[in-house]
Amino acid sequence: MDVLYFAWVRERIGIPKERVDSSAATVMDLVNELRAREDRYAAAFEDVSALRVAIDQELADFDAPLDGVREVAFFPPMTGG
Amino acid sequence: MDVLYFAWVRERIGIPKERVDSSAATVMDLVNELRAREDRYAAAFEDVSALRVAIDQELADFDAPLDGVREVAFFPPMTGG
Amino acid sequence: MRIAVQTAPFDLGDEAARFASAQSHSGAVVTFTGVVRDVSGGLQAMEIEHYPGMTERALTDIAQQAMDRWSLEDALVIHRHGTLTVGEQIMMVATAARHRKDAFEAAEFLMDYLKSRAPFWKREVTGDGEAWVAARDEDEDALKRW
Amino acid sequence: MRIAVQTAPFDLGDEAARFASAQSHSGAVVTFTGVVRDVSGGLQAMEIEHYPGMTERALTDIAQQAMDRWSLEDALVIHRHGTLTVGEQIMMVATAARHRKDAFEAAEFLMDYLKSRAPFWKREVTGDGEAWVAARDEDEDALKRW
Repeated sequence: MDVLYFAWVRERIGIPKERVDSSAATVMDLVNELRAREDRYAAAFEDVSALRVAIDQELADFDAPLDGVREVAFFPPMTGG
Repeated sequence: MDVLYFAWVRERIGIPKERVDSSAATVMDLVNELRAREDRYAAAFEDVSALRVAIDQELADFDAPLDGVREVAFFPPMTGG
Repeated sequence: MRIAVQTAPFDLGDEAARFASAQSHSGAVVTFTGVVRDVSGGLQAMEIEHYPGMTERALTDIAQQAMDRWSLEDALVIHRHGTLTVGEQIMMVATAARHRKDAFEAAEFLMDYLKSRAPFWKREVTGDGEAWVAARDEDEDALKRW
Repeated sequence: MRIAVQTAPFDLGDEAARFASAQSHSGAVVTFTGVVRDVSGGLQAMEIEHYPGMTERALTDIAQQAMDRWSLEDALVIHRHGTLTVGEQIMMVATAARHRKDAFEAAEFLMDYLKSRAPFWKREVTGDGEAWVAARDEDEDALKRW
């Protein structure tokens, strides 16, 4: 699936988007896989309560299943308007 | 004092403004004096709960005193905006 | 703070743009515009009578109350009188504040007071004749929240 | 209903006038405009990042919710992204309804949801560096009233 990062999550990880081959069952499983990769991921995902996630461009929860998902995005709380 | 009429009060009485010499102590006393004049006044002031009054261009109550007042206006509830 | 009582049409776009660009500290600008609408069909004109002198005083007083009560940088009230046709703009208010909550609340306050406390009276002209618009209980009730 | 996500500036006056004149049944038009402000001094630019694709979906969904929930004739949302300077207009919403209560409430609803549910992120650039704007608890709390 495609994994996207925005705002300071993008800055900490250093890339806006990457292809991730994962068999993670839920968003939180994916977060744990990413955390284990490198320090920059561990830093970005240090506190998931400070993050939001979207699955296929809809806001979702961290316990949401990833079955059949094409795109997951991680970002801080939004500050539009 | 000057007495002004607006909207349907003006239409019923037939004039927008007149000079009234009155020793009425309150607005309600003035209303009763006007009612006694002619049918058109009695018709306009038939139900004062349907009317509003301004004294010297400020909204007031019907029991307000008229001592020193230069201008009294009668009109229906306002419908601006 | 600007209060205008006039027969001439105004341009919502021009007024809104000018008002917003005059603010140097405000992140939030709210405008409300009232337009003549033909609710029951057959409206030929809307005639608006007012009380010269008192109108300006009442609008200034209402706008000053809004400035005192909310953290506003500025407020604008324009209200027309005379004869208007369907689609014409009757009036507008605008508020500018640092935060949107102040700008929204103050604009609603201005509208609620202007509806029931500023001396304007509307008359609808249709093919069947003319009729004064009756005040609505809900407009009077709207004042109670402030 | 129109949703626009763009880097280009927009003209509040033109947009407000065009929106209002397109309505045939609405007596009430409300607009909200957000302007870049320099709260603590020294702001050189405001950079706005967004999530292409999701942004349009989220704004369309929020506007459709407003249309379904209130008696609106129309709604407009314009939101810019990219680099903006102090005084520039960031975004606007507009609502049109027969009654002012619907127009005001729907505009506030649009703003509350757009603030916390549309994927935009602001970064302030000052002489001291750059900092992401933190989400405010009160913006999240504002959603609870709807």
